[in-house]
Amino acid sequence: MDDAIAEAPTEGTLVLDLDGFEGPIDVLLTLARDQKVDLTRISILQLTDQYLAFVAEARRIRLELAADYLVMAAWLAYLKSRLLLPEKDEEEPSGEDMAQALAFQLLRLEAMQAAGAKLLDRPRLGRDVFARGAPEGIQIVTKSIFDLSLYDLLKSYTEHKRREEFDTWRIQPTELYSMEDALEHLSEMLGRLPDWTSLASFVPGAGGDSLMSRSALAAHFVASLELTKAGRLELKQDGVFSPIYLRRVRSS
Amino acid sequence: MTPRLRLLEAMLFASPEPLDARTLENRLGSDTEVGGLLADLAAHYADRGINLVHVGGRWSFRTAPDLADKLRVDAEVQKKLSRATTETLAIIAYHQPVTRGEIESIRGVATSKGTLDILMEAGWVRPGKRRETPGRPLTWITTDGFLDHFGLESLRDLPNLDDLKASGLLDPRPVLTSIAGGGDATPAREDEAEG
Amino acid sequence: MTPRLRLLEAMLFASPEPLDARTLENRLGSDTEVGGLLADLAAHYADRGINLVHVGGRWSFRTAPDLADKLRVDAEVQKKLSRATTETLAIIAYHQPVTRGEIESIRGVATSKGTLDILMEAGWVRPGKRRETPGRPLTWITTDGFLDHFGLESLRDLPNLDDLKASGLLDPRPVLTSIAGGGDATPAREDEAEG
Repeated sequence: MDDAIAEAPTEGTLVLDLDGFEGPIDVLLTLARDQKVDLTRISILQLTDQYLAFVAEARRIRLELAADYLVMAAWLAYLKSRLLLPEKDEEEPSGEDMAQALAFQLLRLEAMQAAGAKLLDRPRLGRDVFARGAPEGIQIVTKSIFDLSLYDLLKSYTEHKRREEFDTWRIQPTELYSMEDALEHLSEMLGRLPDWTSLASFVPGAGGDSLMSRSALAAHFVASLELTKAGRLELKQDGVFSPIYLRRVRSS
Repeated sequence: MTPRLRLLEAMLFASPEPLDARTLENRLGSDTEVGGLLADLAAHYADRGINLVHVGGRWSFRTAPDLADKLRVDAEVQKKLSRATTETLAIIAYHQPVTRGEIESIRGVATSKGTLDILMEAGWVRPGKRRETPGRPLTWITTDGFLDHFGLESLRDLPNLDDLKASGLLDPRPVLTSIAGGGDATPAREDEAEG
Repeated sequence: MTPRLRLLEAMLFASPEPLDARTLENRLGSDTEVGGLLADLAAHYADRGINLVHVGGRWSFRTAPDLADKLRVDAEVQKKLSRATTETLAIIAYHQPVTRGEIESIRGVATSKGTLDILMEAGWVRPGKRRETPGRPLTWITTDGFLDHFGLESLRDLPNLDDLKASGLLDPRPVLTSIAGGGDATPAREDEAEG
């Protein structure tokens, strides 16, 4: 990135202005241009030295270099070592290949920079050439052709019918004895309790097998637990499945 | 063609509004006899598809007035109908004559403004008689164009509900899995109450 | 001047957008040899202050480019494109369809915000198809507006296109494990291999 700004160095002579660069390849390209030779014959070795010097200088004057610049420096240092040391016969690309690839990148970026400049130099609409200032416009009369088959039409109707058939299906509210009702009922009866009384005797319609009476029993049982927890009621049961008795807590 | 005439032509062409002689003169150089140049230019374009016209003391290019109605381009656009529009058409077809209120009550949703317009534009529905009920609402019926488009001899050829069932389009079996799912919950709650 | 030529002239003149031959043909009648008429019209205007130009496969009247200096006074000053934006535009134009990753590998830097969106806002580039490679990255291509703005008849008329092709600089050659721009990992891996 070109965000590394050249802060005016307090000491030192060389002012590096990174502001003008578009990344490390761009720096390399600028350095290469300074060699004033055909880019295809550029000395990558020489270029590498120049770039490393550039980075060293930037660091010396404590210029904060973006990571890309340092990565490139590391890569070039590696390339340099590959170019200088005798090549081992390996699968890896040779130093020569790497140098060539770098040269290609430089050439390609330069070509794109030149192409961009050429494009911008062309007579441009709205700057150099102008369209008609006040076009009357051509009236475009659009005629719509609607795309609908008989099948689509029938399908739509049947889908509608199907939805309609089940549209009014409503779940009937279930009749259940609520716990709120049971609580109210029990609380009301509490005052009239002389002594242990069976739970079943409070339940309206107890013993019945209807959903309503079963739910009433359940609701009263839960309500009695609730009241016991609240300290208003005592519960007892003599054995498993035997009747449950309850009585009011006597205020001591 | 002189350089000045070329520039004059380009200026008049590019300007978003008509230009008066003085503005043109300022641009071309005060020694220019703009009047003569404008006359030349107007003469050149007199018989062309574009004319140089002088309106309200200012000059401007305009297309030749006699071409006005030819400057229309007819374009055909294929349009797909929305589900709502298709359903509305189907309901009109099967329930006609039907008022907008009835369509809405059958569909269970309000009919948006554009729906009937689109069907009218397609030439498939048209207003019928008013219903002799309070408010005298307009009814909607299908057109001959509707029959043509769908290849029907008459409205009687529209498949009825039995036909639709027989063809499998209207499947009589309920396929509402959501209700089955919801139904499981109720017995479960009862079981809890029991225990 | 034939009636057809007049109408053709008027249509091109009236349209706010360049028109393609087919639209013109539809209007003039399918038996018309529009190509010939357009050539006649272009020839008539070749030396005038207005030219008939062919951009992106469509035709339009434009002021003559050599009058640029004299007309520019009126034109609003256009924002200068940054170097990054110019490079990116060139890369998209010459390498299209091209992914963002490829643009970055050619430029050797990450694409900053305000590059592609500026080009899109200018109406010069737009997303193309996704590349069918892992990650299905979006590609970028230029628009007709790009051709129109830069006065190019087609992409084949891009400056120096043939030279660039011949030199292999437009080949989608993968640069040795992309040296920079997303290639951060590569040198590191090579270092490891070495160590």
